Amino acid sequence: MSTDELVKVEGLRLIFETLYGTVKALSGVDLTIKRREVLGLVGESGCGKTVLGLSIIGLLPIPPGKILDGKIYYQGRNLLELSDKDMEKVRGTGITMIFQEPMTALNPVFTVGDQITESIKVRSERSSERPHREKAEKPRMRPRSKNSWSNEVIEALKLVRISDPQSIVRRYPHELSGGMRQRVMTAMALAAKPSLMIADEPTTAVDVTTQAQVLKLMRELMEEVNTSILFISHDFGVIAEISDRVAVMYAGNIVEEAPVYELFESPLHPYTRALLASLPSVASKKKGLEAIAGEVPSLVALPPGCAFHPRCRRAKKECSLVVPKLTEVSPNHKVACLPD
Amino acid sequence: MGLVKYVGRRLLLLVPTLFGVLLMVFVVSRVLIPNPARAWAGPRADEETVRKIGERYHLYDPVHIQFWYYVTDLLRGDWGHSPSSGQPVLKMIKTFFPATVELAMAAMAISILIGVFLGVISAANQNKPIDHGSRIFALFGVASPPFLIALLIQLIFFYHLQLFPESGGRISHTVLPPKYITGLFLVDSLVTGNWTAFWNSLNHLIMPAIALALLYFGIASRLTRASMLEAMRMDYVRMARAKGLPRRTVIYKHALRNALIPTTSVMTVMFAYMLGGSVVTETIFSWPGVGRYAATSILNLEYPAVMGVTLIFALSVILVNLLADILYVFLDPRITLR
Amino acid sequence: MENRAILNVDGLVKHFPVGRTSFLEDISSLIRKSARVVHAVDGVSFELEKNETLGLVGESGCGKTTLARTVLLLTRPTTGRITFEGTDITRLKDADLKKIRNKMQIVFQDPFSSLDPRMRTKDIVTEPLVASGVKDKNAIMKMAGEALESVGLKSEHLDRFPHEFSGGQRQRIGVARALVTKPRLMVLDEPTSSLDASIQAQVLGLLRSLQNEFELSYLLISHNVNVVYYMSNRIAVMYLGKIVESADADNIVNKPMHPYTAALISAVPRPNPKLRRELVEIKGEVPSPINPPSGCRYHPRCPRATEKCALEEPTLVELEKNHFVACYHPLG
Amino acid sequence: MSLLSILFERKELYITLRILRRNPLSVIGSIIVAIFVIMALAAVLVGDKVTPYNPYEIDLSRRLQPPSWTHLFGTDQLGRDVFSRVIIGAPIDLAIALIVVGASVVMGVAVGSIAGYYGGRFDEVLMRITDVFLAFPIVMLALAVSMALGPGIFHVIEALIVVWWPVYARTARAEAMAVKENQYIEAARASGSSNFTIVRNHIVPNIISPLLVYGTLDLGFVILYASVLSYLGLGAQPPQPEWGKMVFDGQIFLRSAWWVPIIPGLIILIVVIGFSLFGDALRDALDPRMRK
Repeated sequence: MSTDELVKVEGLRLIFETLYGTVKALSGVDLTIKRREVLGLVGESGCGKTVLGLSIIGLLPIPPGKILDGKIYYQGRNLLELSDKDMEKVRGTGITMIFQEPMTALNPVFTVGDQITESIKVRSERSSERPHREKAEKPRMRPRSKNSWSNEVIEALKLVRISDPQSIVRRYPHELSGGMRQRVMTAMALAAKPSLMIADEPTTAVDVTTQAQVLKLMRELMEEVNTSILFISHDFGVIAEISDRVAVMYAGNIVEEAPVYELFESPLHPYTRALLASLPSVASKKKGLEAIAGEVPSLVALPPGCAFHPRCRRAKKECSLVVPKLTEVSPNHKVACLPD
Repeated sequence: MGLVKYVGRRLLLLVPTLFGVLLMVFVVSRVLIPNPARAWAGPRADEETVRKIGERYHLYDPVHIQFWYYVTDLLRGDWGHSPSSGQPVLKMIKTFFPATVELAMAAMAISILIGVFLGVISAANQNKPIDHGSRIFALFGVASPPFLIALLIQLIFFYHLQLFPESGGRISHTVLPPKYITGLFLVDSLVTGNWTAFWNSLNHLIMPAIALALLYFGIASRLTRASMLEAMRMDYVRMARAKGLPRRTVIYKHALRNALIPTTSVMTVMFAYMLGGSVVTETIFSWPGVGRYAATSILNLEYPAVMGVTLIFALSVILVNLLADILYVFLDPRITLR
Repeated sequence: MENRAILNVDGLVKHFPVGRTSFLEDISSLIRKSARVVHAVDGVSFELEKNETLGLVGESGCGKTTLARTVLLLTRPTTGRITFEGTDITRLKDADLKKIRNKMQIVFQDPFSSLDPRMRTKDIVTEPLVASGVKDKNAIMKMAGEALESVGLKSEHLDRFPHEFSGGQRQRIGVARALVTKPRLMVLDEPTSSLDASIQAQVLGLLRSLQNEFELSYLLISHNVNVVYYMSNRIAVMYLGKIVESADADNIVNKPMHPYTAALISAVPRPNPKLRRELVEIKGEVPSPINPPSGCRYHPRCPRATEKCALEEPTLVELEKNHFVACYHPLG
Repeated sequence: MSLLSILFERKELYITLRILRRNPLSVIGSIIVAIFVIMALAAVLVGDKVTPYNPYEIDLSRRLQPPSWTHLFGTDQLGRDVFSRVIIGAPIDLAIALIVVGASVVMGVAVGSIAGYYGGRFDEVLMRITDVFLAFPIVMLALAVSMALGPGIFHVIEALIVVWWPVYARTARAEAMAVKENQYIEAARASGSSNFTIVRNHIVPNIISPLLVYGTLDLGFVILYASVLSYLGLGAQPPQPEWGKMVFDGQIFLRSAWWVPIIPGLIILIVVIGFSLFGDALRDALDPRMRK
């Protein structure tokens, strides 16, 4: 693992056993998240992008989930081999996550201040217990005075551009607007100063003007804090706005990975190409949209070979036989498609 | 300030319910009965007494006038008389009611403690043996007829183990009851520092209270478990874990605090069941409360007493409902106190 | 002009009382003498021509969905007139309205909740025919089969239940249900916003070709500027119950004149990192439609707002040909 | 439409059965329910020929005998075979349960679907009325009503329906309100369907299955309450054996012959548990969240 790699997922295969059959949620995912970057993870619903996010942070319910194979490296350790207790210590200060619905992701019965304080406590308890780990059993560190907690809380809220943090700390989530909740959730996640924040569709539940503000905020935050973001979205537009690099997922696999400009300028995988052509936009109005035929395959019954081949215009006979590997075809540009 | 308004609104909402309760008891006690005067007078009364009772309670007047007299009589404190003893029903209820309140409160406390505890344990260990075990335990309670548990407890603890004083009242004959303050022996003896009476009445209370609690803690544990599981599925629980909080904190702080909100609402239901269950439990343990009073009145066909108890039970449930509503405010900040 | 318009909406207002859950609330609002009201639609006028698509775009709470439901008289307007093919339908009795419903249909957003899970496809698709009193069973089934074929499904699908279909297919069934009575006007309420990107294109394409084939007029309602732009001839932008700007689709997107439209357009993320650019400034979030701001409803968030904007409400003015704007300080 | 197709969409039936079979508790529940129903049917169809002894025959020479191979559940104070009396008492309780739950479901669906769909004043009135009913402890209200009506099994049934239907009306109302939020209701209105048609074609079919499941769960509890009423002296009159009454008559022998009161009580407990387990499993199996 090179020094600028923060998280490295290797060959992750994950299934869910359900009554309808075995859901192949991830079938051999390779993914690298670098330090101080926004990696956009894009795909349609049910492609496994959220499952991938949850398995990196270790919050996937197991069972019904089951990891068949693969490794997730973080700080030189394979997270999949950690005990529950050790994984708990990675969360918050190491890897954190924010969710789609800020209304349900904030606990309705605690104030904003209380919830952010928890994150700050997690961080200060861990940094204080590191030098004398043997004495961890000893009496807990006394909480600092209420005021000094509040100061850090206020700082956390200021970071996400909340103009009157003094009044917001005392509010309950239901008293805030959608965009404000979204900011509070981000503040809460960043208060523990994590090195990776997984953002699962964080702007899907808010309006487009609010979304624009949130995206702008996230880009600015990237300049200020030392945190990488794994930004999960179904929206190619949002991904284009926010990401440094992009990984495209289809039916449980990463099919293409490239820097953002290159991906949108010269997409290599037929799925990426077709999808970009099927988005309504200024350019497509006159000539009409090029729809992708067929349906997204069910993860219970994936087609053999490349999962996209039944819908692919360029499919050959081998495509139904061989699962293509994600391979680097030009510097930093990887694609999982059989060469012509 | 908001709280007063909120309680005021709740009280206002009670008005139609109270009216309905009165109307219901009225209908049951005078309209459903084919010959109310006859029934009210008791099975052994002669024609003259029947006629007197009928006139006294306006049972021969048109229904709406009867209702008017019924309500005014109630408000004046005339809840009818027992046909056999001639005792005023309200006086009997006043005598017996504290015992029922004491029993029901003790049983409520026990069943909520057990119920919430088991519900949380179950949810935290979903589908593990401890979960199945506590669910089956709760099911046995809920599915048991009240007389079965009461009889089993008597059989085992009184007859076989002889652990507790054999059934019979709230306090032994040899011990003087504490000075009357609230009518609840435990409270009164505590306040007056009468330890003999305290221990003795506690000894009498514990078995009937457990018998009643065993019947209904399942309602609380079931709901607590369900709402805990519901809460644990919510995003805020995932968020709390993503923040790095230990599993314990997530379950016992974030999830439990939310799960307690619906559990509050079940209190009213449990209380209503307990009052109903007290009719059987009090009878078997000879606990001198309104429940036993109702049961003996049924056997002796004393209608006014049964209707009086029905009414006092409904009024108590309404009161507990109001208390639960107020408790809600403190548990759920989302209740707007407009 | 008159005969070209299939639908004419004039001064439409729809207010809802809020939080009225019990008669006690009624009493308390009587005492306070000010029932709290949501100004969902507050004086909206527009015209829809034959074979045209008018796109209504706006963010949540702007009243676009209420407008759609009111146009179809699924809820009665508070005031205002709706003229459909020359008839003022707001004055029709329920029985007469029933006859007209055949000609105005709706396609819903959610392909899951819009199909009754306990009905077979044939019962779903034929529901409008049965409701309008068609009795001939054979004719009904024939029309259902045709409708299903024109949305790209087959007659053998008629006996299946909704859960046997994918999201895209279900949305096609929803379109077939709207199509079966051969309507003149179709309201499309966010028809693709629950669909995946690759399926969205299929459905949009289908809707476009059906419009040509059956000479349909579409009233398209969406929060998605890209979809509205792709589908519409003209676009009206709504903000807090009012239309703030309406013009040809190209003009709205390329030459917006109302500051809100400009901010909205600039906020739309584009699938092209090269187009990343400075956001047009927009402050805060959409206020509650219960207490809309005075004057121009956008003024608290508008960088160009002056005192006048807070006091007087601007009306829609035709600043350029076919370009209507309700603003004292328009752009451009 | 058969009952099964009301309960389940076609394909779902298979999955439902699989879930039911997977859960051992639901298997136990089903077995208990099956035995109880067979027992009740046999007692009705064949009468006391199905019982090992004549359940009514008094023989003081063998009174209060403990359980043994000759008398599985022992004998009571009049020397009657408790096992035979338990069997012969089964059909009454099953009938009471079916009638009370059936009537409650019908009333609940009728009132609740209309209240939930239309809302407004009717709904308001219904909610206030059910509030009143729910303010009474079930046992107490049923006692008062059945006492007012006079002794007899039919009056117990009437009293239980009086206290039982409001819960169904509220459940049906809540379900109807949820169903009403679906866009297919709006679609039906846009098609010009009348409100009555919508309630009949969309609301009722979609609320009936949760109510039926709830009813299955409830059958046991109706039996439980019927037994409490007869324990307290209302309902079945002697010599008709009824389980609650058998407990009452036998409880004075608790110390000397525990089986006389305890066994009929245990039988009630087992039957209630059976219906609960069965109904619970059915509900879980139909809960879409369980299937993920």
